[in-house]
Amino acid sequence: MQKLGMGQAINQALKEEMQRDPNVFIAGEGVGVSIHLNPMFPTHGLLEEFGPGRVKDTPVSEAAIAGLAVGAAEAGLRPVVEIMFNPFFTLASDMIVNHAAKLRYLSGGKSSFPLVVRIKSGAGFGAGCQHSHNLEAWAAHCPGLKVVMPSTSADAKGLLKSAIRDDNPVIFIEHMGLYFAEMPVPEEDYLTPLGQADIKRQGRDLTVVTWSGMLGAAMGAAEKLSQEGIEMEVVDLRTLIPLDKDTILSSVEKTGRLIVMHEATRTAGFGAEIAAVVMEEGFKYLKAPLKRVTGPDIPVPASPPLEKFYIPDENDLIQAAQEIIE
Amino acid sequence: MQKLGMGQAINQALKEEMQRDPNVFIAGEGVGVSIHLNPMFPTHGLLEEFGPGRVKDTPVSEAAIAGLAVGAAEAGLRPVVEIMFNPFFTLASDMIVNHAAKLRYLSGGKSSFPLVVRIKSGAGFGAGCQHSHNLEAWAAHCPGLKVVMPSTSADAKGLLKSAIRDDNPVIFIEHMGLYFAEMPVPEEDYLTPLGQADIKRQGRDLTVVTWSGMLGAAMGAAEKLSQEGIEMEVVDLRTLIPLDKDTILSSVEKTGRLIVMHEATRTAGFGAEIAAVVMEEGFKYLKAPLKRVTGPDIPVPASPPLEKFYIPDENDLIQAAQEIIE
Amino acid sequence: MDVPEEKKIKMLETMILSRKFSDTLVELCKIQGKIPGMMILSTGQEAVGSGVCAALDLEDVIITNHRSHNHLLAKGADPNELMAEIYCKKTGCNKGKSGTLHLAVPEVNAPCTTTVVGATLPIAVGRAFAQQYRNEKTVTVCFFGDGAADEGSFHEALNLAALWQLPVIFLCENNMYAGAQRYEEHTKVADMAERAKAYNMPGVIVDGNDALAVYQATREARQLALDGQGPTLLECKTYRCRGHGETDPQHYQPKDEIKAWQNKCPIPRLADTLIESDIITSSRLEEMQSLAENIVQEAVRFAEESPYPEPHEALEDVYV
Amino acid sequence: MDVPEEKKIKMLETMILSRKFSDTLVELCKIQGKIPGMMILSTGQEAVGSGVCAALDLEDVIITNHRSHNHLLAKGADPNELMAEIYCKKTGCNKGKSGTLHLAVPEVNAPCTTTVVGATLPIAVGRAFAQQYRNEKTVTVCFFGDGAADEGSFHEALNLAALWQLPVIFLCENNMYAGAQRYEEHTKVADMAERAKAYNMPGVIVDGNDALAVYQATREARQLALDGQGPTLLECKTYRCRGHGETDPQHYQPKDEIKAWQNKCPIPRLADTLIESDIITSSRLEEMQSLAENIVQEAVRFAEESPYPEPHEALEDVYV
Ligand SMILES: Cc1ncc(C[n+]2csc(CCOP(=O)(O)OP(=O)(O)O)c2C)c(N)n1
Ligand SMILES: Cc1ncc(C[n+]2csc(CCOP(=O)(O)OP(=O)(O)O)c2C)c(N)n1
Ligand SMILES: [Mg+2]
Ligand SMILES: [Mg+2]
Repeated sequence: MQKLGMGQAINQALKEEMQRDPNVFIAGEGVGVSIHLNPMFPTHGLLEEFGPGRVKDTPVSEAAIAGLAVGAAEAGLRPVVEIMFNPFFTLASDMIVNHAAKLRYLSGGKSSFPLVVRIKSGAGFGAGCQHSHNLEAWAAHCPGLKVVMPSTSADAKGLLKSAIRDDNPVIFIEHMGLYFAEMPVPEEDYLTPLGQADIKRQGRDLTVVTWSGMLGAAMGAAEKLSQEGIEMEVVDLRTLIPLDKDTILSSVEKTGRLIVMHEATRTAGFGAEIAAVVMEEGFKYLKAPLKRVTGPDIPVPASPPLEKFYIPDENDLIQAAQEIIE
Repeated sequence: MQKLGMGQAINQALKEEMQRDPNVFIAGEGVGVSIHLNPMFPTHGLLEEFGPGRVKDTPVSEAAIAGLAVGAAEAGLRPVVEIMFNPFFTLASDMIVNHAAKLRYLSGGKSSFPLVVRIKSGAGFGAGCQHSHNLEAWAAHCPGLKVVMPSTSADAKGLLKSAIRDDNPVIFIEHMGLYFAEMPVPEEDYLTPLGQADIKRQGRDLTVVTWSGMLGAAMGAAEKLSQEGIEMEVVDLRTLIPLDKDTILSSVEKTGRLIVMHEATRTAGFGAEIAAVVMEEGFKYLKAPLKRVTGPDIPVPASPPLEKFYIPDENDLIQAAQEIIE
Repeated sequence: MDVPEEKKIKMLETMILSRKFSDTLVELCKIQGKIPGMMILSTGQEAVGSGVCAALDLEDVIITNHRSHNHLLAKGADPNELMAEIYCKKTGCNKGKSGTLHLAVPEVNAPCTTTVVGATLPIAVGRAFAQQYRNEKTVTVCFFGDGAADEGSFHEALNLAALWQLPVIFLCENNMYAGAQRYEEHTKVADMAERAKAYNMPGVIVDGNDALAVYQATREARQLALDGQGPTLLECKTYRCRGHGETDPQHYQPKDEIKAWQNKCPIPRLADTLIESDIITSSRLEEMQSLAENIVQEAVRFAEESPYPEPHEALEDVYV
Repeated sequence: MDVPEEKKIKMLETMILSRKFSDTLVELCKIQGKIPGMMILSTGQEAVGSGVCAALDLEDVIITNHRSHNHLLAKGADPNELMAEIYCKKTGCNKGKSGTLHLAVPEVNAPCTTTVVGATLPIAVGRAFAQQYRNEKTVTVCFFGDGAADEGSFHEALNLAALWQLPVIFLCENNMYAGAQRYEEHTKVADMAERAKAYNMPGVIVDGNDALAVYQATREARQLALDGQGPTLLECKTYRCRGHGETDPQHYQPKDEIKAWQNKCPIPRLADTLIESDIITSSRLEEMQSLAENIVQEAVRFAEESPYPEPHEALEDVYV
């Protein structure tokens, strides 16, 4: 099987969907001509293949980029637009939250908005808090949006293709750290359904629910815990909205113990939602209180030791697992 | 004691703070000359009292309004700016989230940003989802911000005065439904500290944690439940950030049962955070799983029966209370 | 360019209908509990929507804002369904989800109405992009107020539309007020059309109380757009004769200013022109008026008799 | 207006220092793991920051963006603390919280640096508002690029500043690129200064590689601002001689274009003028260069020898 970084997998998904459906186009800052000549990046080479009519470099204008998607989607096109870094979601948020998410409802179901907003995210680049700020919880709090956050290249390809074919607005958040980790990706055209979590590792002693950039740490921790005789089940959420409660709840039913791990800051992060759902619907399964392993409630600092302190890692998870098992 | 609607109480707080400190000014759309000639509104009469130098009507430019606050606060002024309706927070969100909240951190603590952003919120006006969308969970997810949501006129006055004197950026969210409910407000100059929840009613059988527009429903429900012999403790959060965990946890320790009630949509709402905190730190007190009584995961619809369906009410809470007690 | 007679008549008809519609709403919304939400009308501004929409084909698209009733009626929206939606009834064009403020009528290519000031512009850019992408021979008209022209979205949208030469007309309905703010209190630029220069786009000023002038300017901008010459910023100068909404006491609008503009009312102005040039007779005018009266009466009856949506319908239409 | 000799010398000094600082960073950031984050330099654009800041008093404020090093050095920021912050060390001006991108130096009235493109403008409006509110005899200069001039925040900020006649200079550093996009690919307007018309504000174009011209234009705009005549949009035309950041291969920038602009380098240009007009000798120039060399060497040494912050310090400085 081919081995691809997540950027390449996304590239393949974009390419296949653009070949398949002439209504698909991409737009954003540097999606055509880029300051990166790097084939690991998601939109590399698409301009050459599809031309400037379908690969639209835009000015630095996030509201216009998102509005472009809203208007074009209403007309039946399938825009896939890019917001360069997650903190700039703010600048596009009126168009996404008040329009992409709500206009269908406001039309009484007459119009639909089949658009995808791809957002690069994730700390770990020393770029600081105006480039690194995980805001998936914002999107997840807005009915009308779907929210996808893949953690493997194969999932990214299949999920993005599903997102593009979905008739609803989808926020598709990519952790940049995963662009450079090569992983197996099926060659063929396949769809990974939105709304289905994936058990990336079976376990009987406790469950960790995670997504996006944290999967690697979770898998690493699971490996090490296994050596101590603790078997951790790793649930990769993949899509936050729609939320696959069933998979989470059955896992917790089995293990009786739950940790949620995400890179975003703790308070009012999406981990809280998982906690609430499990509390409401799986309380009786719980043998111990849930724990959250998350970024602390601070902006992401630039300096390497500080940034490392910020990003939750294998050790944090192992420690939480040991505590919860006791 | 004087009886004031929340708008009037806010008006009094603004007036007192502007009289006290010449660095305090207010700005926003219609904060001076307004389309409302209504003394129940928060900025009524301030232009006449303080003049156009300190009461600044701005163009319809939310990013500029928030940027005005950020820049002026850095210089040592104490701006109190208004975002007309909560959904327009999106348009100001880059300035608030990436700047007001982060620039102090980015400066290594050299600069500070003593500003207040007042936001009108709340459903119930038939205005639909582009005017009614409760986004407190967004602000609560951004370290660097404090988030205040009063539910009584007296608290509003004391909390706004504290917010204005606080050296951090404070998001102060006002439920418009409370503007018209007259409640006792002490005449004198007093401060209600940020970060302290208030037990609005004592009870031993279960706890409801709520804030802002939902307090009325909670108190009403508590009254009715009491007639059935169920004593519900009503914790009015007042400030979401900093979160007063102690008050919540001691109440849950006492009652063993918890409901969180808010008007915002359910998924990834701030109720989830309360659930997570109690799960993490008060699991052993819980005799039953927590419940959330919230708006459903839909945009706020305009039509009266639909909007009524959206807004959580006394009956929803009573039902949840009865279920949780069983 | 000569305005075809049937277009002139059409404009007059839709203006009269819009006015009758608004005047009826003025009365209805005084009745407590009858019509939920804010009531935002365009009394006195009808030459804009009617002039613009007469210049468009059905396939042309409009994106409109909080002050939309005249635009939508002129574009051909069904008055019954509009009124029922304004009443928040189940039979409304948006099943009561929208109410008066976000009326969406995709059937007449008025698919998105937004009350977020300035938000019409980026959406219109997207809609016009689709027209260009598919090589359609149609344009998009984007309505917005003078206040909206101060929002950042205005700037981003005009820059992008000019850059890509999109077939869009940015229609600034300058009614001299944004909420309680007079034009001079929210910007220093003398004419909003001047802002076109910032994007190297044509900027045109037109008397917004002259339906014929609005029609002609729209036709010209439309032709430019269809010829691949990109967008135009078209500023229609008019006046908000009523308050921002119906609860606004207009305390900040000088009485004599209102009076002066009421005297410039676009409806008698067009009617007189048509009568003087023998396009219609004054009895035809009366017929138009009573026809409009009937349509609006019928719309009110339809709305009144329609049921509210069932509460649980609130859960529908969020996702496809 | 004549430029005082000491100002001319000052400009040359800060330009030479900035260039040395940048050239050193070019080399340092090639060494894996030495300097975290992106490395964004203003090589070839030094006449802008140096010309502007020479025209300002210490009390005047600058708000700057991702390409800030030259602006900050010219404003008088301590090179040691800047370098240490770029190295993300504890002794950096922001204790390692900022790194290279958001350097804040309130001591020299450069209190906010933001990498959100376009975000400098609304903040500068707020800062200038405070100056007006307190009747200070100072101005705020807001730096931003040509790309930033397409953001909505540009528009809102300029409109508000013009409306309130705030003492702010909007300094557009037009280096012909925004990321990989050439100027003509991101806007249709020939000159960004043209956009001033949209706000009824003076718009001025200046040769951004001529420090003296930049100085003079800044002085004039500053005087207008101090006289209560409000903001100016000042466009400095220059060129980004290196990539957007140091990992950018510049594949989209024509080689001969880069070459041609390197030949217009502002530093020899000013040096030659000063030598020709006998303000400095060529040996003084050499002294300046070796002084700059020493300062930068010392800054590197300081940064290298400084410790990183302790991990738990990440928790500090969020709230007062
Ligand atoms: C983003 C945003 N800010 C504020 C408002 C509140 N608001 C509604 S209409 C309006 C004035 C708009 O003025 P203008 O654009 O001139 O349109 P007009 O009402 O005059 O037709 C304001 C401020 C809003 N709806 N959206
Ligand atoms: C809001 C936002 N969008 C995108 C980016 C990514 N980005 C950083 S610099 C840049 C180009 C800016 O160009 P310009 O304003 O001309 O400044 P220059 O880099 O040329 O100095 C972009 C797109 C950003 N930092 N902020
Ligand atoms: Mg107006
Ligand atoms: Mg540039």
